[in-house]
Amino acid sequence: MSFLSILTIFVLAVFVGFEVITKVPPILHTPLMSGSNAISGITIIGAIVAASSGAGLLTTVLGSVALVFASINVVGGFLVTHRMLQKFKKGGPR
Amino acid sequence: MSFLSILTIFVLAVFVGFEVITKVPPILHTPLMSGSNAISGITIIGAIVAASSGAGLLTTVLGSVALVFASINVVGGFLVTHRMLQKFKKGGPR
Amino acid sequence: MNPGGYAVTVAGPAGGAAVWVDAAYLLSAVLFIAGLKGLSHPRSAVRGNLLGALGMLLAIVVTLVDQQVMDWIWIVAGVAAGSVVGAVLALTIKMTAMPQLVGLFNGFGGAASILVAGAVLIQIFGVGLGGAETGELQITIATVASGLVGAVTFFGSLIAFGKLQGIVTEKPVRYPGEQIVKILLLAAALFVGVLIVLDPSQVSYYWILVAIASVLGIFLVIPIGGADMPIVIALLNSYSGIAAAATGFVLSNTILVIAGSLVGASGIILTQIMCRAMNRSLANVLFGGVGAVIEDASQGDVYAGKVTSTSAEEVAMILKSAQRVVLVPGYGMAVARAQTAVRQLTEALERDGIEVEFGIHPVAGRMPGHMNVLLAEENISYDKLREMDQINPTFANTDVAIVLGANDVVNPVAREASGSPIAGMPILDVDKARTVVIIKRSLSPGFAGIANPLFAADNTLMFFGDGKVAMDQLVAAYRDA
Amino acid sequence: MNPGGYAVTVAGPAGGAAVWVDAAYLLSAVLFIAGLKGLSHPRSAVRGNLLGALGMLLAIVVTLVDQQVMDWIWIVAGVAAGSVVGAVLALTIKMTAMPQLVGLFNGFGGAASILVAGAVLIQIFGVGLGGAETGELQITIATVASGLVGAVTFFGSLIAFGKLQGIVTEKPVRYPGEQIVKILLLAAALFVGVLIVLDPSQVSYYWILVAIASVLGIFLVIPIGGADMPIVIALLNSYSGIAAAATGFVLSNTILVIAGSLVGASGIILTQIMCRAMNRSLANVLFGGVGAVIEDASQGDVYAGKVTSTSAEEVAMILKSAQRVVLVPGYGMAVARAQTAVRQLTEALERDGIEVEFGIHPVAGRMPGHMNVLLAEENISYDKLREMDQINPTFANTDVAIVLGANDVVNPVAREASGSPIAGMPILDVDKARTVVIIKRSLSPGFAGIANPLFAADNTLMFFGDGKVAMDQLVAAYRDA
Ligand SMILES: NC(=O)c1ccc[n+]([C@@H]2O[C@H](COP(=O)([O-])OP(=O)(O)OC[C@H]3O[C@@H](n4cnc5c(N)ncnc54)[C@H](OP(=O)(O)O)[C@@H]3O)[C@@H](O)[C@H]2O)c1
Ligand SMILES: NC(=O)c1ccc[n+]([C@@H]2O[C@H](COP(=O)([O-])OP(=O)(O)OC[C@H]3O[C@@H](n4cnc5c(N)ncnc54)[C@H](OP(=O)(O)O)[C@@H]3O)[C@@H](O)[C@H]2O)c1
Repeated sequence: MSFLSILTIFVLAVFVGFEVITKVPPILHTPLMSGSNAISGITIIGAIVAASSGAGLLTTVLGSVALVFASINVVGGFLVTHRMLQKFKKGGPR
Repeated sequence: MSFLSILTIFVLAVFVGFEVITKVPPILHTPLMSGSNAISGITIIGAIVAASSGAGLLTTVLGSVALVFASINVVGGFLVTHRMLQKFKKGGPR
Repeated sequence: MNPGGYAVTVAGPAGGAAVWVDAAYLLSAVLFIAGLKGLSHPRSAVRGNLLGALGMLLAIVVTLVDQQVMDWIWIVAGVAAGSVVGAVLALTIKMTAMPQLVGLFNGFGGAASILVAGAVLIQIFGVGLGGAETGELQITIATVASGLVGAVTFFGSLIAFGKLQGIVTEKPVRYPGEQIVKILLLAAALFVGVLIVLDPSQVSYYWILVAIASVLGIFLVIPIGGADMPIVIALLNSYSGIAAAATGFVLSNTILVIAGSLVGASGIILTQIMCRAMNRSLANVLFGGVGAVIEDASQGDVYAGKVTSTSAEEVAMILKSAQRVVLVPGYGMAVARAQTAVRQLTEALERDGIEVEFGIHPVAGRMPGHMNVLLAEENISYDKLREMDQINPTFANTDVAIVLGANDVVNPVAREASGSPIAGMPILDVDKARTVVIIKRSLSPGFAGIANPLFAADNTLMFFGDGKVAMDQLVAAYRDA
Repeated sequence: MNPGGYAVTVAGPAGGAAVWVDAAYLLSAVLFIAGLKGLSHPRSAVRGNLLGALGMLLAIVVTLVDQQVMDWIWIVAGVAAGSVVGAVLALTIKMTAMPQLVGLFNGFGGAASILVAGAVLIQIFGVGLGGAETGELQITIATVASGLVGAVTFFGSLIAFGKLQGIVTEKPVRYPGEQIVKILLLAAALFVGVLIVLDPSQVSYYWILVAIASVLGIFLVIPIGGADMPIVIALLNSYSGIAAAATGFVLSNTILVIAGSLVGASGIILTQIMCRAMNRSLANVLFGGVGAVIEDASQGDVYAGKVTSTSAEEVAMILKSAQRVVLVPGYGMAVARAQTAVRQLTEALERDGIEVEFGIHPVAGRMPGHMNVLLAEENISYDKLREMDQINPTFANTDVAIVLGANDVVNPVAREASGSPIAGMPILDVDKARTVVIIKRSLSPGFAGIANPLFAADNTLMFFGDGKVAMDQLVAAYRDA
């Protein structure tokens, strides 16, 4: 993929991000922070690519350690966000 | 450019479009319509490419006619939008 | 990432562009987006439109420099001719004719898409130049889409223009088997499209496709009533964006794709907003054929003996003692070109310390935001132009509501969950004002063709006459009173 | 369009991906966007988060299938270990410790970026596999960016975590020449970065870069006070997104670029919102070193003889005769874990027909939206959690405002255009309520370190005590009263 197509995708995604995020109300800012943090764990894709490249033990190890970190970020992030969001309910306390 | 990069760009641009346009207030809907219409005259780029390809008289003529149509759309569209928008003023009539 | 299974690198006209061209295209995409964002407030709207124009200029200049232009004469002649026509149209048109002008421009955009896609097809597959060993599918499918959508846009827009301009009948043209005819035309167009994809060297098929799609465009719009044209134009606006994006896929050109999809999204959203404001589905607008004036038998009963008519002098007297006046303009104000008189009345009232605001219904007039443009032209501050949700709670504290050439958008029948065509459409609650003055020429119904019980309400005074004449009388009477 | 002048088609690890992989990545990008859009309302937020998780799962599965995985054992072990740790952390953490947990997760994302970019560098330039004849510049610059930003994110987040968890001192650690040290570190990192770009085969330079950036990360965060950590975490969250996007440029991988930029935008916006709500610039937060508790000499004068203290019984009596009560929680509620008692009091009041609402300041607590999470955990309807703009006009009709462990966010000094650190910060106007009850342990100041004249106001009663203890007493007293 050419550098400029990827740059174009980057710029458009930043626009989408700004527009979508500014619509999140303050009440949900903590879940937004943890949820978007979970999405940043997308580096897990890169970790898989690195760990499975078969380019030598070093890259496999680096990739695998990255995989551990990224998995913590992804699994922990989505789970804790889910845990928080489930609590947001309408209607009085029972 | 690969089909999928261009498709990705398309999808992201549609998202940007939806988010940005939904923020335009009703008071500006007519200028929005004529202004976005002017932007759709971007086909003028395609017309230039076609008219200047040198692939034969037929394509040159087709491209040039397209150029006329597209120029009307672009120039007329932006101009009429400008004319309308200039009228929108704050403060009482003088 | 280079796709392995399905290589689609596009050769063809745009194959040799340099990185700086793509960078410039990215910049103009950003300018388009920034421009549309500017339209989110009247304050920044002028600059937004200029940013959009700048983006367009940048894209054009870069393309001109990048292309090894053979015959400058063709390019210059084409651009010059188009620019002059566009500028003259834009600068001379009356603001009241704005809807048809946008429709016309829109059609031209569609026409350009047809021709560009056709030229590319000839160039790649017909003449044999350029050669498209790879990516044929993307190019051919996108070409078919450009031609189909472009032709529907072009001819659909021409008909819409004609209806609004009075060249084509405003009435919905309906006939038995109407839907079947449209479906057959679409099927035929798609069939030819498939043939093109299968054998793109048969360039003549492309023109057959365009011909069928043109007929389809005409048949799609002609059965729709004149009052629904704004929706048709917004939808065709969306189509012209889609056609541009499809041309972008043909040329593998990002700026066409981005700009086209922005416009596509814009048109769809405006269409939705209008449909929602009328409480109708898009399918109903396109295929339902509302807009024929249905004769309402019970009309006499509704009004019988209950309508109070009034004069300019009486209205002027009532206004003199008012503290707050709300003006509700509608289609009739545009037809009568009464907006100057409206401004004069506003100024006169405000000179006497009377608060004046405008209640603007989202589908008043012939286009979304149409009333705003007409009133803005008269230098009326956009602060005073209130949306429905803002103005409705204030009618209870309003002394006089003047309804000028509006009908359906103030019809209380819409609030009742009956089977009437406008049931459920949100309306302006003018009937909550102390006195309602309605200026129109007769008791005849509005676009929806139904009687309006508001005309017979106790607090309603009917001021019969042409909008402009009546307003002029009113201004004079108010000054004398 | 194929750039001609500067071909950057990336060979390397991801060179052979098929079209269906890109299609799946596009789908998961759409899922991420849809997920974030879901967060625009509590109603759709749970589903939104699930959509995001689904997008992630899709991207992972597709990548696993696409890669010719050699050693499944490594992959499985890595994912399993990480998932278990992440799940345990997520499920066992107390809600009050949420800020530090997000900080920690964030750091791990940064660490992953460092390692991935390093591995790719080794693979392409060190081992010689893959070969990058073209596009070196994109890859090397992006690798440097990944390593630099990733390392700052990782170590910065660890320090932020430590400060919030009490492992590292909460106090701002300041020293002469502080800014110069940071600038030198950044310059050194950039210098090494340039070396790498010039000669990427020197892989060891990459680790030197990472080492310098790690120290930079520590030095950037350590001088910032504990109360400013939320802003730091939001900013580092943005950085982790940028690092992921940079990794995407390294691998020419769209999903990394898109997801990374979404997160980058999100973090920046949250940072801005917090800074604006505190009326401080980001530069001031990062380099200004506010957050040291300044001893305020005049404190005695402000309060001298004017503070009225109260008891649970007295407050309970006042509440009995109230019609509307507003609770304003702050950092002290989180520290004291008083939210359960808050819920109990709310229930008791509502049983007596008293209207209860919550006024939530945007920077109350330790994180934007922190109070909302704590109260939501207690099943308090999000309808009752009012933002500043909504609740402020209602204080005039409020009988009792209970301020629980909040201080700066209700300090009327902010309204005066003086030179105080919080001047201009928008606050909750609790002083407009008939009676104000303030629950805190002492007269000591809040984070901004300035005295609060509200404590000495005529309509203010101070209820001294730990937040939880005081609220428990109040609930008991109210039940008995
Ligand atoms: N704006 C949009 O985007 C849009 C789009 C699609 C459909 N529509 C439809 O259009 C309608 C718009 O509502 P509306 O209230 O503005 O208009 P309307 O309901 O169509 O009523 C307009 C009224 O203006 C009066 N009128 C016409 N010419 C006049 C003149 N020269 N002087 C004074 N009065 C004149 C007519 O009464 P007389 O004949 O008695 O004078 C008529 O009753 C709605 O039904 C809406 O659904 C609007
Ligand atoms: N939320 C964010 O995102 C964010 C980010 C950056 C900075 N900040 C800053 O943090 C501050 C937040 O304002 P705030 O009003 O929530 O907090 P604050 O102004 O820091 O005041 C908190 C008060 O809680 C009391 N407290 C502490 N522990 C307590 C306990 N166990 N029981 C009862 N009371 C206790 C303290 O008084 P005693 O010691 O007398 O008990 C203190 O005065 C603002 O200055 C804001 O700028 C917030």
